Formats: sequence, structure tokens, C-alpha cells
Amino acid sequence: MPIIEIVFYLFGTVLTLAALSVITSRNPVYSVLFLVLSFFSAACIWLLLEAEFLAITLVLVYVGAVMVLFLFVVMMLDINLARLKAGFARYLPVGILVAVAMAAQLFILIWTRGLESQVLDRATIPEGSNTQRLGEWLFGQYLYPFEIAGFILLVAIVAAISLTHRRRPETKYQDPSRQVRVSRDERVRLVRMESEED
Amino acid sequence: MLTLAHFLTLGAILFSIGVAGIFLNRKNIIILLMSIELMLLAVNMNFIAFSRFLQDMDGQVFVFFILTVAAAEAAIGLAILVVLFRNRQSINVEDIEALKG
Amino acid sequence: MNVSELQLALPEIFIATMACVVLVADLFVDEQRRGLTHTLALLTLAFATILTLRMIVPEGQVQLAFEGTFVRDRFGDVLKLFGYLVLIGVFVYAKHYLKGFGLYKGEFYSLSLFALLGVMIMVSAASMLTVYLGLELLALASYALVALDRDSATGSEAGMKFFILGSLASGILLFGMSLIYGATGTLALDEIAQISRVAPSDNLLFAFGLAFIVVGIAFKLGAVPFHMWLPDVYHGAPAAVTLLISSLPKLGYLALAIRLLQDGLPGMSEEWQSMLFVLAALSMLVGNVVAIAQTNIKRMLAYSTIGHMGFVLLGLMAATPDGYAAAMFYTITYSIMSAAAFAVVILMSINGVEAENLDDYKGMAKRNPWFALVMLMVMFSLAGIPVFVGFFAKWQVIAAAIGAGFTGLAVLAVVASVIGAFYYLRVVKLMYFDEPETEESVQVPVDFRAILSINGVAMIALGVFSGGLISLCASAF
Amino acid sequence: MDIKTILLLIPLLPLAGSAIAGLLRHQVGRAGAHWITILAVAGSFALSSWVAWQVFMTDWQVLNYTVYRWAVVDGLQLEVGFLIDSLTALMMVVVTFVSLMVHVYTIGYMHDDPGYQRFFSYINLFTFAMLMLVMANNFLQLFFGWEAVGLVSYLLIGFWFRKESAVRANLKAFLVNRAGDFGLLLGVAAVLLHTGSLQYDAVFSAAPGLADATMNVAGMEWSVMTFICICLFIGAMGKSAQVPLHVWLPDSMEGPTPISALIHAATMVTAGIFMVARLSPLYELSVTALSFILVIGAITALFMGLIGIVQNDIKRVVAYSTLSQLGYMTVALGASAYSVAIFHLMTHAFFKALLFLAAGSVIIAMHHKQDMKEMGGLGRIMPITAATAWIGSLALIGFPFFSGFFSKDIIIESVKHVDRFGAGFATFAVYAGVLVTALYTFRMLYLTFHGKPRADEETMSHAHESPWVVTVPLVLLAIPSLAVGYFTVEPLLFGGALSDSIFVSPEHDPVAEIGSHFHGAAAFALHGFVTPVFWLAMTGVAISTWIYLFNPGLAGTLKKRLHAVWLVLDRKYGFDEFYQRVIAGGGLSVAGFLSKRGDRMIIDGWIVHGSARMVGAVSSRLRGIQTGFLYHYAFAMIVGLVALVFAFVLLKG
Amino acid sequence: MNALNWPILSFLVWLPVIAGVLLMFLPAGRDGLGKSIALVASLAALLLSVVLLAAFDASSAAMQFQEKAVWIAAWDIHYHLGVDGLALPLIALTALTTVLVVIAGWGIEDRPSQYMAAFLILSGLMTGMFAAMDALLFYVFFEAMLVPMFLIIGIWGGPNRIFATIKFFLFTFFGSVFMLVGLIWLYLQAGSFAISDLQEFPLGLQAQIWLFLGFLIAFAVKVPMWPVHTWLPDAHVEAPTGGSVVLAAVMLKIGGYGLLRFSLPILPDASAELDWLVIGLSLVAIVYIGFVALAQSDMKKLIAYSSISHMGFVTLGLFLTFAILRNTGDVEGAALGITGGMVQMISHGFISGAMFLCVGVLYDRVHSRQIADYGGVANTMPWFAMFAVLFFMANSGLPGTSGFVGEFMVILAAFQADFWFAFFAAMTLILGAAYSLWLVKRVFYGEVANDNVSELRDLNGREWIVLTVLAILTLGLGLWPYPLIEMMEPSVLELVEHITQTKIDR
Repeated sequence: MPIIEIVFYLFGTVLTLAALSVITSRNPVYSVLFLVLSFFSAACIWLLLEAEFLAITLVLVYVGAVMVLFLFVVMMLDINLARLKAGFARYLPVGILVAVAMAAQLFILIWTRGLESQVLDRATIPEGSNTQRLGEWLFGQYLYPFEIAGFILLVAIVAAISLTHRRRPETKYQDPSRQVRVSRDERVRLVRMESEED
Repeated sequence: MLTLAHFLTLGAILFSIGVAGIFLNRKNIIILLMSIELMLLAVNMNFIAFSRFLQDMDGQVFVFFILTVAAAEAAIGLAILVVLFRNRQSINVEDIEALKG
Repeated sequence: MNVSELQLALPEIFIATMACVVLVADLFVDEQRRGLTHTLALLTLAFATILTLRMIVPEGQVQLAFEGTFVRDRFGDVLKLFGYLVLIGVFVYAKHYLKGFGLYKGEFYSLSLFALLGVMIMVSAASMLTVYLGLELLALASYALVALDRDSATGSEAGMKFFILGSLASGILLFGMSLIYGATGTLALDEIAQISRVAPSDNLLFAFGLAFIVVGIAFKLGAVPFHMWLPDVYHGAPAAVTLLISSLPKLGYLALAIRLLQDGLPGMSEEWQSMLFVLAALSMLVGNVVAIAQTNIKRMLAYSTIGHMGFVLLGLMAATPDGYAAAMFYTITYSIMSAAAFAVVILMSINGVEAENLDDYKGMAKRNPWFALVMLMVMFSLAGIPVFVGFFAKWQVIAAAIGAGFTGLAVLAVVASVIGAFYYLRVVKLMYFDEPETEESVQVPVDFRAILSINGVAMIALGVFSGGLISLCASAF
Repeated sequence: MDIKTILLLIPLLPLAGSAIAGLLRHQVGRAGAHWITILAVAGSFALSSWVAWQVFMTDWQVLNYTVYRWAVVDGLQLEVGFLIDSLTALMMVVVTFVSLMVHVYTIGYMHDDPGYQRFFSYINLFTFAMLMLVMANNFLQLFFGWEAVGLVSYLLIGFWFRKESAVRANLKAFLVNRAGDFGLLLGVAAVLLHTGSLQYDAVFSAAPGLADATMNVAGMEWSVMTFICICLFIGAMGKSAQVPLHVWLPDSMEGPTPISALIHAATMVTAGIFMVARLSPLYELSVTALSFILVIGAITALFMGLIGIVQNDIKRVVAYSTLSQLGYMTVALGASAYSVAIFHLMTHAFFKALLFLAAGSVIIAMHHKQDMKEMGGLGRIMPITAATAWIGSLALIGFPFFSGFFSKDIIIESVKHVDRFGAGFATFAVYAGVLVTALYTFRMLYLTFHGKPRADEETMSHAHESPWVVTVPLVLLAIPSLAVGYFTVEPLLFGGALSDSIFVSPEHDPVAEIGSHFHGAAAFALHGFVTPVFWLAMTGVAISTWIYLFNPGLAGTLKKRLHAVWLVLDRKYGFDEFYQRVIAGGGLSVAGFLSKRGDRMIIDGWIVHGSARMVGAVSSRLRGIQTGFLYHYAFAMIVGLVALVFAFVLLKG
Repeated sequence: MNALNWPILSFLVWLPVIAGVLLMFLPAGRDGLGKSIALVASLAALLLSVVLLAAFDASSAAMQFQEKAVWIAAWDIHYHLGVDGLALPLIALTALTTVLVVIAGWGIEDRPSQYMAAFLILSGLMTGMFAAMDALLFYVFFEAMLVPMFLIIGIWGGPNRIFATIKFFLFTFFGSVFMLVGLIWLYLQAGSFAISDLQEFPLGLQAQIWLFLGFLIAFAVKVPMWPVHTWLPDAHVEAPTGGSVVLAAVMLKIGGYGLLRFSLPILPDASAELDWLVIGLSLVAIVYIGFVALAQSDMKKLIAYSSISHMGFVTLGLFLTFAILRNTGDVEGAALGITGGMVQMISHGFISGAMFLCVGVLYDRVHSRQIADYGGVANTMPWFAMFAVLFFMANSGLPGTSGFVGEFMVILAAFQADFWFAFFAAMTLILGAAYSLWLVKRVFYGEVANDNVSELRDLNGREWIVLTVLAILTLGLGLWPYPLIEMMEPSVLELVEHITQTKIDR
């Protein structure tokens, strides 16, 4: 068995298990950490697919930023351990059934329509740097979406701030509208002092 | 031999787990946010696999944007979560049922 | 990319810039001078309207730009125009409500403008990527708007539900897109269309992708069984925001559906027709039936929205130019009707208390005769009684459905509309036949009064002179 | 003034009079009302007599013309028009004359009644309606007049509308008549279907062609003519109060007496007789129908007379005698002796009107008490009334030389001369009827005018002869009752005066046979003394004289002896109970059932409101699905997704 | 072609509507002005309709005074008005009824201007419906008139008005939507909404039958036919007097008119196929409802049921043609039936309107509709009693009143078709008289029942005018229906001609 497959199956298993633990572990902190793990293993699998840039981005952006944000929030809101309510047991099997059914449908799609015939072989690796090509596409053909993405992030910022930002009296903050309308006297106060002599 | 199917299967599993995470979860909402991240991860997995096998860059570009949007989403999601917690002192899924009928 | 392409995107660019301008400008005004932000936003929209009108695409012409990620066509322009108009109304209506509830903040305006931008991007998207981004821009903005009232428990709950389910939906949509991409190897809708026409029928990737995409669309439109977020969100959000998300985005979602299904997957029309068939039937029935049991007017209107989206789907499902035109007419008029309806809700809650309960409308005819009349016209219009515009919308989609051979569904549709008539009548009954609990009449600011009057008269005017709008919509396909 | 204008004036004068007296009642006042109306009727009487003169005394061409077109539908002419022939003329004279008498009489009878003008307006209106009926030249107008007289009779029976019994009676009268009209209308419809016209002349000319035609009704093959004739006759049974549709007539005595005389004795009730005579060309084509008529008539003639014996209300006695006499006329019709029926109709009109008015005069004297048990010995107090009453009674029992004698005797003769189903029974009935008639008639005379007074003192002290407005009409009516028969029998029956309007098929024409050995009225009358009929009558007279005049106690004992019989008669064979219980009661309970169960419960309650309730229930049920739990919502979405994929992708692909 | 060269029909339609809209916005307190405006407007409309009657060419079956303008180009819908002998009398009836209602409603206290406005708009819409020559235009008017009626009953109605009006609205709305589906389907086949085109358009039997059923539901509810009649008693009982009058006098006719304009000429074969259904329901209406009316204790309910039973004659008359054809082999008498039906509609307009006004007269004084609360009214209101007896007699089909004409013709025609049709139809002679006169007996005759009755005042001037007009019309139409019948004869004959030819494969 070539190394690639070993890597794939290894990380694939880790990924699956981690993902499962994300939704099953009762302590959110663990969930976050498991999510980090699954992102890691996903990144590795992407590397198999020669998507180096995205793999790195995933780790940097996600693990580096988003996950930390999650952790912040989890810590900030001291969330007690979840308690399971009655009736869940009755609901669970149905839920799982549906989830499995969906997975099954996807498997039918994947394994009956000749997708398995497309083999991953080294021959088809595009030469040149993945990052470079991505860059060219991003700032060439996909410039317009790129701009939109910028606005999406802007909206995210505006939204996040306007939702969470609270003005507490004790905290110091500057008010632009006052800053621009400030006058000289407010800034400078002339004090005259006695020159002392010895 | 690894084939496209292998990767898609992985994506499918992740997707199902993510979805299941949303409607099976009885704990706090933050897990739901993570499940969403999982779904998006699955989608990315698909895109990258396809783009690799189709020898086509579009897929990876799309993934790039999905990552961006996902980040933004996460930010807003968490913001709303915080607001919710401030109002409810709880983010337990079962407590969020004031609106119904 | 050259300048001419930039010109094509001028409205988007303008709105985007102005959104940022409003955002920044708002920093420099304080609570008292917030009117400036308001005016600025209104001016933006007014100017955008003129701009788009000046450069409106002649009938039948389609221009692609930005490497085929952006399309400019009549359909898009018409929708954009009505988007501006609706948003103007929204701003005017919302202002006094926001003041009353201490939500009179710049974010509302900037976020609304970004939502509009999202709609516009979606409307003139030529690639799955731009569709998705536009959708997300709109979605993120609306999530934030729903939760705008930070101190309202229901608001944040609504926001949370909206967010989770919305992300779930866009996840599903994305998954579908990934499958389509896998099947075609491209994101450009026109290329996908070509491939989908010749694609072997047993290509399950297509079928699966389609199913997932349809679910995504259905969720956004609020079609049963993907509707459940809608009543809670409408109910929980501040009335001003409900007003916004019940009117403006519908235009975008229609575009979403038409771009993806008609532009993107015409080759799969049989499949998605049969899917929409079920969704339409369920939505019309469930929406109208459940609305009867509601006591909260926002929830009631939410369910009525579900029913109406069923009618829109009826038009789309026909998959004929007539059908699309009908659906377009329906969506446009619906967003106008819905704006008017929520405007009256706002009107009643203008002095700081949300008038959500149907009983708050008792004897309104005695308190505010004119606005009661407006509400009456809106209700009859929603119920689809002739000379009001709602009737013309309804019978066009029904005609489209029958024309496409779905007579049975058409019959079901009319039955549903009869059931629906009941709860609209109940509102009229409350306003006109019941005695008011308080005699004092609501003081309505003049700008509000003016716009709402126009909006109300539009109910009849658009009906009696529906010819123009009908042919405008017809010209888009 | 040309003849058409005159003919038009004859009905229109009373109509105008009625309108003025009715609508301008306050303006014209009481005197004004009766002057206007009386002049109107007098006018139309004069004109009708002139017309009659023209018809009978000159060689008159039957006049049949259209007054105005009522409607024209797809070639079918519906018109209002007059047919003036001997029959019409005769009827016009009779109607207007009796009506005039009644008008005059009313001045006295009603003079302190608050509804004075209204009353005159009504009887004038009645005259108009009756004239329209007899002058009609088509079925439409016949039906119009038919119902119009019904309306006026309704109004007049209920004239004293404060009296519960009166309004009950008029409703009953109208409804029973409607039951008859039901048949009449179907008959008319059948006529239209088979002849394609409603004009008498057209129908008559088409009729012979239909003699053998048949139609299928209710699964049975009917001879068209039989069906038509019986349907039409059902109408006649209603108007002319033949068994079993007779029940309304006795109750109609709730109306003021002049009405009883005019409408319920002389004119309206004879409309049925008139119609059958008028339509003789049709009836001659259906022996079946004639037998039917014969039997019905015979039953009425005998059994209604019997009831008359046990009645104590003076007016009811006369009413039942009217029923019985109508029966005689019907029998005559059934024996296709139409002219005789008309003849009896005329004589009866006079003497029965006379009897009613006499009764009315008595009632005035008794201060509107009508019970004969409280009368007696009035003869001395009111001689004119008594005398005229005697004349009327003798005419009624058919005492030779009196007008009634000729008509009734010839009816009996004609019945003997026909041989068709029911003739035998009819013969017996009419013979028996004579005896019965004599019985109740003289019982009435004795109880009212003779024997010792049974009324209390002060009533008797106030009792006196009625004023001239009352007595003059009595006298004026007594004369024809006495003489008209003697002078008209020959021309009318055997002189062929009515031949232009009445058609009798030669093979069975009793009148002709009687005519063959008829040698003048005088001879006929003298011969009358030796007929069994006369002796039967005399027996009746004798019996009642013995019982009621000489030993009054006997009546009571007889009553006890024959209690069963008496009971049957007193209950009027239970017709009223039957109608009251079964028809009216049944109808109402059906109505109640349909209304409550059928309409309110099943249709409205279950179907209409039921479906509404169902929607409501479904609505709240569905509403419950919206639990508010995020995971339920998500779950619904995913289930939807899975289902969609399964249904539309896997099942198809 | 337009005999007058100005758009008289549009005036007739829009004048009342515009006047009504003006009245709606009349400030409160100007009630006197409002009433006068309403009166003037309605009189003007009446005048116009008289002009129309005068200028109408009774010898032609063609649509006259046509006006045509494109309305919705995309669907080839036209604003197309015109009248023939069938529409014109109903239009005149509408105008007249409106005037009477306005006069009768003079005493309304609660928002009289708006009350008048509702009626004016309503009458405009109804006129438009009768004059519409474009199916969709027809439908628009047909539906739109629900709104003012809904408000009239709901705002000015009796204690249980809300239930009644919602029931009325939903019931009729439910019926009409099926017609809408049918119309659209037809349009997609025929490619036109012009009624004349639809009448000429050939159709297969199956299609015709479906369409027929769709149309039938719509019109049967309006007529109303058994068993979809139950909205009417409630609506009538709760509606204000004016509402009841318009409802009975004009609105019910819309159903009959619809059958005449749409079902019969557009779907002749289906009509021939399913006439047993309509005839059966009509006979049920006549007999069954006749009995039901007998059991009512509420005057308005009784009259409402009698309306249903009388409208049974209309539907019966309209659908006799085919049965006659089957029975006698030619259409002799078919015209009689249809004419009878039409006359019955007009006459019922007068009579039922008058009867409701009579009830209104009593209700205004005693505020009760229960028969039991009255008795001996004739003692205190002799003149009123005269009118009432006249109208109830007319209602029971007395010859010489308009009530007789239609019933007579229909029964004659029915006999041509089948003995039993005529038999059951003729039952109305007895039933009609029974419930009408029994009511008269209980309300007007007898001793004065109670103090309310003893304090009754006789008719005032307004009531005199209204009742006199109706009395004259009732008698006039009864004694000389010729002009009316002559007016509609050509149209009726053409209709018979048209519907007796199959459309299936032409």
C-alpha cells in the first residue's frame, strides 16, 4: 500500500473521529479542540490533493483565528456542562437514522456513478506553484468576487461591533464627532505661575 | 488506489456529521456553530477534490471564498451568540424556544 | 477588464461606495443629527434609481462582464429598480419606529444598504460564486439586522435561529454547488447551462446537486418544509427589520431561483419542476392554513408570506417565460404589499410599544380611517380580490401554471387562497367591525403618511393599470 | 260609442270605482264611496244588459277580439281579449245584477262598520275580476280572473281581520283554492303543449284532432283530453267547492253576509261551472272526465246537503245548501247538460243570493247573532224578509213554477237520460238530494221565522224589519227567483240561445232529448206536480214541518237516537280534521324537519361549518409542529432534503 | 356600434363609483351633504339607464353601445362594455334599486356618507359586471363587488353580522375561484377573453363538462341554488335593510345572468349533458326550500328562503331548453322558459326588494324581525298593510302582479319538457301562498298583539315613495310585461338558436 493511501486513511479516520467528537463531547472546550484537530487533518488531506495554499490557509486562518475566537467566546461565557433532557433518547435513533439515510444517499451517488474510476495519479499534477496560480485567478478572473468578499468581511465587522460593542461609562473611549468639533480652548489651558526666586 | 470517490466519501461523511450535529445537538448553541464549520469543511473537501480531478482552479478559488465567508459568518454568529447570552444568561438550545407556534 | 465593464456595474459600485460613506459619515453625527444619515441613505437610493433608469438595459439585451461573473440584463435592472423603491419605503417607515425603540442607529442604514448590495449582486450574478457571495452578503446583513435590538431577548433568539438555519441552508446550497461543479467543471452559469442541456440523464451529480440547490432556494423563499425559521424570525425581529426582510430580499431570492434554475440548469427543468410542484403545493396549503390560527399579526403575516411564496413557486414551476414573468410580477407586487402591511404594523407601534397582537387593531377604522382603509386595501390585495393588485399577481401565476399543464395544482392554489382569505378578512373585521379599545388616534409623521398613502393607493393603481408592470415583467424574459 | 269601448267599460267602471273608493277613501268619505261604487256597478249592469239584449235579441255574431297583447314569446301570443257570446252575456248580466243588489244591500248591512269604503272598494274590485273571468277569450285571462276573484274573496272573508276565525278562514280558502289552481295551471300547460295556443278558438279547433291522442304521465298512458279536462276540472273543484276541496266554503261564512251572497253563493263559486261549460268542446271529447265530474258532483250534491240538516248557524245552513246546489250544477255538467248547469247557475244565483240576504237581514235584526236556536217567531216582526225568504226557499226546493224548479228538474231529467259510468249513482244522489234539500230548507224557515221566539226579551224587543236598502234588494231578487225560470227555460235550454257557446256532441245530448217532449214552461210546470221529484220534496217538507213546527222536542230525541249519524254529519265527515291534522300539520312538521335537520344541521352544520371547523382544527394541529426548538426546525429541513432526493433523484435516476 | 356617440355605459359604471369614492372621504358631520350627493348620483345613474332604455334598439339581438379599449395588452384583455336585451333590464334594475336604497337609507345614523358610498360603488360594480363583454373584466367586477357588500353587512348589519358577512364572503369567493380557473383554462385554449369569442370557440365534451361544473359552482353560490344556499339566510337576516334589498334584488341575479352569459352559450353541450343536474337542483330549491321557508320564525329569513325558492324558477327556466328538445323534438317553448327566467329575475328584483323594505319599515319602528313580536299591524298601519299584502300576494305569484309572469311562463315551459318538472314547479302555487300569506296572517291580521304594535305609526313620506314606485312596477310588469319581453326577445331567440347547436366538432 503506497504511502499516500496510508496517509489518507490515517488522516481520514482521525478527521471523522474528531468531527464526531466535536458534536458528541459534552464540554464545549473539548469540542473546539476537536474541531481544531479535524481542521488539521483536513489540511493534511488537502495537501494530498495538491491544494497547498488552501491547506496552509485553513490552518493559519482557522486554527489561528477563528478557533481562537471560538475559544474566547466559550471561555467568556462561562457555560455550564450541558444537561440532557428526557425525551432525547426517543428522538436520538430517528435523528441518527435520518443522518445515516442522508449519508447513504450520498454514498449511492458516489459509488455507483463511476466516480471511483477517476484515479488520483501523479501524472496529472499541474506544474508551477499552486499559490501563484490561485493568486492569478483571484486577482484576474475573480477580481469582482474578491471585492465582494471584502464587503462581506466589512459587514461582518460592522455587524459584530454593532451587536456586541457596549459603551460602559467607566471605560474610556473617544468620540469622533467630538474630536472633529473640538476647539482650541478645550485643548490648551494657559496657566501663569509665579517665577520663584531663590 | 485512491480515487475521487474516496475524497467525496470523506466529504459526505463530514457533511452528514455536520448536519447531524445541528439537529441532534441538545447542548449549547456553540456546538451548532461548530457543526456549521464542519459542513463547510465538507463542502471545501468536495470542491478541492473535484478541482484536483478536473484539473481546474475554479474549485480552489471557490474554497478560498468559502473560507472567507465562513470566517465572517463565525464572527457574526459568535456576536449574536454573545448578545443572546447577555439576554438569556443561557445558550442552551432547549432554552431558546420563546418564539413558537 | 476595462472601464466599460465598470460602467455596467455602476449601480453596484455606487451603492457599495455610498454604503461605506453612510457608515463613516454616521460616525461623525450624534443622536440628534442622525437625520443626516437618513437623508443621505434616501438620496443614495434616489440617485441610484435615476442612475439605473438612465442606463437601463434595452429589452432582450444581455451583457456579461468581469470574465462572466457578472451579468447585466433587463430582468436584473427591473428588480434592482424595485429594490431601491422598496428600500426607500422601508427607510421612511422604519425611521420613526427606530426612534421609538432607541434603535435609531447608523448601522441600520449601512447594513440595509449592504443587504441591498447583496440583492443586487445576486440579481446580476452570472456565476455560482457570485450568486453565493451575494447571497451571503445579504444573509449576513440580515442576521445582524434581526438581532439589531441588543436588549431584546426575542430579537437575539430570532437572530440566532435565523443564523443557524440560514448557515445550514447555505451549507446545503454550497454542497449542491460543489456537486454541480464536479459535474461540469465550471462555475459560470451559462457554461453549466450548456453542459446541463447535453448531460446524460443518468448523471446523478447533476440531480443531486439540483436537489441540494433547490433546498437552498426553498429555504430562502421560506417554502414548506424549509419555512420554519420564517415565522420566528418575523416575529422576533423588530418590526422595522421584519419590514425590511419581508420585502427587499424576496426580490433577491427570486433572482437566486431564476439565475440558478433557469439560467443555470434549464436542462434539468423536468426535475426541478416536479420538486417545486411539491414545495409550492405544501407552501400554499400550510402557509394559509396555519396563518388562521395566529394571534400575532407579525406571525400571521409570516405565514401568509409562506403561502405567497408558494404562489411564486407556482409561477417558477411553470418554467415558461410567462411563468417567470408572472413570478416576477408576483414577487415585486408582493414586496410592495408586504411593505405596506408592515408599515401599518409599524404605524400602530410608532409610540414605543410593539402592536403585535391582532386585537391591537380593533376599531382602527374609527381611530385612523385613512390608514385603516389602506390596510383594508392591502389585506384584500393579499387575499387576491380584484381590482387590487394581488389579484392580478395571483391569476397570472395560476394562468402560467395552467398553461404549463398543472391545472390540478392551480385548483389547489385557488382553494388555498380562499382559505387564506379568511384571516385577511379577520384583520378587516377587527379594524372595521369591532369597537376600538382606545379612542386616541395615532399621530403619523407627514413623510410616513405620504409614503404609506402612495403605497396604499398603489394597491389599486397597480391593479387597475397593471398592464404596464405586466408587460415590463414580460419584457424581462 | 262603439261596442268595443262599451265592452271595455263594463269591467273598467267597477275597477275605477274600486280604485277611487279604496285609495281615496278619506277624500270621498263613506257616502262618496258607496255612491261611486254603486254607480259604477249600475253602469256596467246597464251596459251588460244592453249587450245581452244585443246578443239574445238580435242576430249577433260572436265577438272574439284582443284587447291588448300581454306578451309575445317566440310566436306564442299571450293576450288579454274578450269573447262575447250568449254564455258570456248571460253571466255578465247575472254577475252585475247580483253585484248591484249586494252593493245596495251593503249600505244597510255595513253602515256602521269602520271599513265601509274598503268594503265597497273590494266588492267593486270583485265585480271587475269576475267580469274579466267571464269575458275572457283565452286561458291566460281566465287564470287571471280566476285568481283575482280568489284574491278578493280572500280579502273579503278576512274583512274583519281582527277576528282570528276570519283570518284563519281566508287563509284556508285561499290555500284550498290554490290547490285547485294547481290542477288548473297544469291543465293550461297541457293545453299549450298539445295545441300550441292558449286562445279558446284556436284550442277548440285543435281539440278534435287530439281526441285519440295520448300522453304518458307518471308511467300511465292518458288520453290527452281526459288529462287536460280532469286537470282543469280540479281547478273548478277548488273554486266551485266540490268534494273534497269544498272545506273552505262553509268557513268563508266568516265574511260579511253580502259577500256570502255575492261571492260564495251567486257568482264566484259558479266560476268552475262556467269554465266547464265554456270549455264544453273539450269536455265533450272525454267521457272519462265527464263521468269523473258526474260522480264528484253527485257526492257533493247529496252529502253536503245532509250536513245542512244539522247546522244551527243560519248562514252555514245556506252555505251547505249552496254546496249541494253546486253539486247539482256539476252533475249537470257531468251529464253534458251544460246549458242546464248554466241555467241552474243563473236561477240559483238569484234565489241563493236572496236567501243569503234574507239571512243577513235576520242577522241584522238579531244584532249579528246567527244561531237559529235563539231565533224563531221572527215572521211576524219582519214580514218582508220572511216572505222573500219563503220565496227563496220554495225556489230552492224546486217547487213548480218557481225558478229553481225548472233548472233542478231538468238536471234530474238529464241525469236520467245519460248512460255513462256513475250515472246510476248520480241519479240516486240527485233524487235523494231533493228530499234533503226540502228538509234543511224548511227546518231553517221554521226555526227562524215560526214557532215561539227563543231569543231573550230585549233582543226581541229591539228586533224589527230592516231598512229599505236591505228590503228593496230582497224584493228585487225575489222577483227573478220567482219568475226568471218560467220565462227563460225555453229559450235558454231548447231555443238554442246558448248554442253559439256550448257544444254538445249529438250522440249524447240529454237536453235535446228532454227538449223533444217539452211543450212549454207552463205544461212542464204542471207536469211537475206529478213527478216523484215533487213528492220527494213534499215528504221532506212534511217531515220538517212535523218535527220543527209542531213538536220541537222531537229534534232532540232524534239527535240522541241517531247519535252516530248526527256525529258524522256534525263533524262534516271529518274532512276538516283530516286537512288540519294530516295536510297542514304534516306539511308544517315536514317544514320544521327540513329546516332544522336538513338545512341547519346537515347542510349548514355539518358540511359548511364542518369544513370550516376542520380547517381550524388542522390549523392548530399544524401550528403545534412549530415547536420553537432549533433542532426540530433543522430536522424538518434535513428530512425534507432526504425526501426530496429520494423521491425525485433516486426513484427517477 | 354605439347608438349614442358617447360612452354612456362607462358613465353608468363609473359615475356611481366616483361619487362613492368622493363620499368615502367626506368628513364626518357633513352627512346631509353626503346623502344629497348620493341621491343625486343615484338619480343621475337612473336617468342614464332610462336614456339607455330609450335609445336601445329592441329589435336587434346584437350587443349595443359597445365601448372597447385595450386594458392589459400582455394578456389581450380589453375594457369592453356593451348591452343586449338580457343585460339591459338588469342594469336598469340595478340603477333603480340603488335609488330606492339610498332613499330608504336616509335614516341611517352611523356614518351615513360611507353607507351611501358603499352602495354607490356596489351599484357601479354590478352595472359594470352586467355590461362587461370581456370575461376577465366580468370576473373582476364579479369579485370586486364582494368588498362593498362585505363592509355593508359587517358595519351596518345586525348583532350577528360578522359571522354572516364572513360566511357570505368566503362562500361566494369559494365559488368564484373555480370559475377563474375555468376562465383561464378557456383563455389558454381560445386565446381570447372576449365572451363573444369564447361563445364561438369549439370545445370537446369532456372539457365542457369540467368547465361547466366550475362555472356552475360560481353561479350556483350566487343564485343561490340548493345546497350552496345557506349563506343567504344569514346574510339577509344580518344585513341592513338596504343591504338585503340590493342582495335580493340584484346580487342574486348575477348568478342567473352568469349562467345565461357563460354556462349556456359557451358550454352548450355540457349544459345539454348536465341540465338534469341544474333542473333537479332547481326543483329541490322550489319545493324543499318552499317548505323550509314555511318553518321560519324570522321575517327576513322567511323572505330569504322564498328568494331561494323563486330563484329556482330562474335556473329551471334557463335550462329547460334541452329537456324540451329531447321531449318534443323541437325548441318550441324553450324561449318561453328562458324568457320566463329572465322576467322572474326582474320581477323578483322588485318584489323581494319591496318585501325587505316592508320588513325594514317594521324593523325601524319595533327593532324586531321576529314574526312572533307582531300581530294586527293592519289595525295601526292600514296603508302599510295594503302595500305589504300586495307584495306578499305578488310573491305568491298572483296573476296581475309581476310575480306571476315568470312563474307562469316557466311552468308552461316546464310542462313541455316533462310533466313532473311542471308538477313540482307548480307546487310553488301552494307553498308560496302558504308561507307568504301565513306570514301576512300572523303579522298583519288579528288583534293588536302588543304595545309596540299599538304605537306603530303609518308610513312616512320616504316609505310611501319607495313602496309606491315598487308597487307600480310590480303591477305594471304583471299587467303588461310586453315591453320587457319584447326588449329581450331577440337576444333570447338567438341564445336558444346558439345553444341548440353543438360546439363539439364544428
